[in-house]
Amino acid sequence: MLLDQDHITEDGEFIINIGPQHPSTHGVLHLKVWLDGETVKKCEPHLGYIHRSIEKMCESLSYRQYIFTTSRMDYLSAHINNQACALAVEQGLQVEVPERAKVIRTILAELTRLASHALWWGCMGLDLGAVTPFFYAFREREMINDIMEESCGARLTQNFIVPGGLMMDVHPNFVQKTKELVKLFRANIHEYDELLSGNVIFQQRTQGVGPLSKADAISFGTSGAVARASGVSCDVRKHYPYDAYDRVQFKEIISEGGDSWARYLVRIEEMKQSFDIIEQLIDSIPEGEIVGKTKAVIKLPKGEFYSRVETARGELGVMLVSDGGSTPYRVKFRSPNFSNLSALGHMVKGAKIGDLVAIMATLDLVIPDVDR
Amino acid sequence: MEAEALKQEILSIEPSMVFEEGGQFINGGIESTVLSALMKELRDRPTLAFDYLVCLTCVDYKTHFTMFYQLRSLTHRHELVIKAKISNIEHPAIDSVTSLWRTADFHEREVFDLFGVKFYGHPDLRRIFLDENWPGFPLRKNYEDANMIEL
Amino acid sequence: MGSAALIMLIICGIAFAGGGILLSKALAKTSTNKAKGEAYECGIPTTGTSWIQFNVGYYLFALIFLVFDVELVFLYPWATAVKASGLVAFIEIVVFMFILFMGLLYAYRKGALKWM
Amino acid sequence: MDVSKMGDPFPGTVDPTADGGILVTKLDDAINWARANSLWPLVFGTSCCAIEMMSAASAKHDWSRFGFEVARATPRQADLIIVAGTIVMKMAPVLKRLYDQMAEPKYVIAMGACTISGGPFFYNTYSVVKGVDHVIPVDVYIPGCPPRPEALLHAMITLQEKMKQEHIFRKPLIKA
Repeated sequence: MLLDQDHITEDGEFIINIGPQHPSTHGVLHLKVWLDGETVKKCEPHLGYIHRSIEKMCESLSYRQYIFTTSRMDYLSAHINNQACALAVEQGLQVEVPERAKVIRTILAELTRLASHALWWGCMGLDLGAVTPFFYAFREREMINDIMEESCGARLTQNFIVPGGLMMDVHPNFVQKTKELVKLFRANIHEYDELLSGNVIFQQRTQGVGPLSKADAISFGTSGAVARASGVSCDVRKHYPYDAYDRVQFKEIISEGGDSWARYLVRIEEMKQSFDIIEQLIDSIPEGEIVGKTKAVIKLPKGEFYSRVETARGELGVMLVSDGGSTPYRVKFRSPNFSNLSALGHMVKGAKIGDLVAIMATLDLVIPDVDR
Repeated sequence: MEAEALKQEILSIEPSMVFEEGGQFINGGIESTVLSALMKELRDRPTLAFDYLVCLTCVDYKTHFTMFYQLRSLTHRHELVIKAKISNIEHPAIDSVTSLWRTADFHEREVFDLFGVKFYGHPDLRRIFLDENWPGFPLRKNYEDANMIEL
Repeated sequence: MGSAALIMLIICGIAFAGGGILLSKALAKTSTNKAKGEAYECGIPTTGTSWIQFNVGYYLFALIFLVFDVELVFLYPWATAVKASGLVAFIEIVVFMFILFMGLLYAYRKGALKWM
Repeated sequence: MDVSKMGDPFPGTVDPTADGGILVTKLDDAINWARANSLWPLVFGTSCCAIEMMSAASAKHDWSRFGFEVARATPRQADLIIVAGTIVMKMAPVLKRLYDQMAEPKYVIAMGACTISGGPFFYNTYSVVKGVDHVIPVDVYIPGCPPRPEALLHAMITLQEKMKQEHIFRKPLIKA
């Protein structure tokens, strides 16, 4: 069979599967890639390898329980996801969240964003062949996990938020530890630049790779650093401030580059903005209650309630349709990764296989957030 | 552009729209048949410029399906939720908006996968999460599954 | 004495390599199943065939590599006896390298070195 | 199995080993010791537990103290699958294929509540496999959602102890 003539001259498509189990897909994303030599003709994501039917499950969970399914969706910004769900329920209940809870929620959200961007930065280096950034990134990430663990009891899925405020008060030396962390992390951020941003090979592998124009970024519905790197101003913390974001001053990082290098720089700058936000809030945590008054069994009035937050990956929207019962009638999570992924097929056309990995690394995908 | 002027402008495009009060956003209810013309106008008219489709999803109200389109204009910063009512339960179908917003491609495939709503004009309508031969549509209210353990 | 050392070398080589294989055959418990024989592609059965027409550029790249690999083979004997062979051999090597460099330049101008 | 008590004299009566005396048992121990201390895990993480596995791999918790350092991307070179995260019905055949394509001797650690019983996704989910032992045989289970990196290290030590009981030459005392 090996050498019969017509078999070899078959001008078939060369399809490879960058499949569910692949180091660069950070989870179980399956990309079917049509290749011509090493350039990618077409790339089609196949999803569903981690579709855990969370939206169906939420229809049978109470308004307090459904919050914690979202920390298993985008587990790198678990706290921010929980914040979104709690805001949706508070929108329906019209309960007044005490100031202390708002400020602590915002500080924990920025700590989560820092931990998520640190892990993204480590894995970005890993994808492009540099192993050391992975260990640098986890040094900071472990410090943030220690702070989270001390106050919330859990490292990754904090489950610290209830509708109306926080489950408990933070640990007494939370403020002290967070200040130390921010000081140390701010001192270490230059290492991040020296290790990857200053590296010529890294620059050549990301500059001009995976261009995404502003019009395409809007049409594909991308959000977060992916959209901001193409010039779209869509930071939910700026345009629709929630919790304590209206009283902090920070810059919305927007770059016009539109390629992987711009997406990389936007995220690094966002980390620096997170330092500023934490420092503005950490000293002025108001005293007082940490949870507003809510009944034991929460029942939302009939209707739809929306909320949206800026997770580390983009805009997470939560839509709660309630029919007056104690469980939501329908829950819809507008996940940022799902839309960011839809732009992958367009950005990758004509790129090399190595560029495909670089583009996916800058998209910073978390696959359970895509599949829900 | 505040809500009232926005509503008048939209009413001028689609008089059959019914606005609901008391929502977080301007909720416009329409029939599913008039959807694509309205959507094209909403996106292309410079005074409205709804160029960002935030989310597209479906809710099964047992008697009818309702498609939710959450639109946002990045230039004017105003938002709108269009609710298109699909009354045919057995074979729900609606026009596709992938020609207007490319993010709708994935969202519509997800709604087709979990609700079974067909989209006319969708370039590649396949199931996005579940296997091709998965029996039934899971997110419908009348979905039964033997190995789904009820709480 | 030279040939005995050579024979000893060959025997030790075979013993070392063969021993390793036999040892692993004896110790390892092997299991065969249908999926084990198939190609591994991230857990998905492969689609399409890999026997398709590739871009000819890859073949040219391989050829150019082969040329310079063989060139290296010629350099080794010269390199070991640089002092003994004197200036004449050095000139020959320079001419040899020059001709090959011309070949490389030609390939470069023809664009065979451009990765596609 | 309390690791610290390994060196104490055997409390019960000592009956002669079934067969294979000093030399063979020593060879068994040597091979088991070599295998136990160089288990290469497969790079396989589906959801949140993978992040805790990465924390176990990084500097603070450092699983390379136990010989797990080299995480291989292909099942051909891996000895151990750490199933970190939920296994869904569409992923089950892929996991089965990966397990089949691994070379003997191979081991499986089921990390996290999702792999033991479907975890938080047990009720009202139509697509989750309720427990990964429906798909592949599991050696060590780790509860937790996600389990701490120390729990993963403890599971690895337990797996190493389990491997040190294996018999390659001498017949097992209890007829399996």
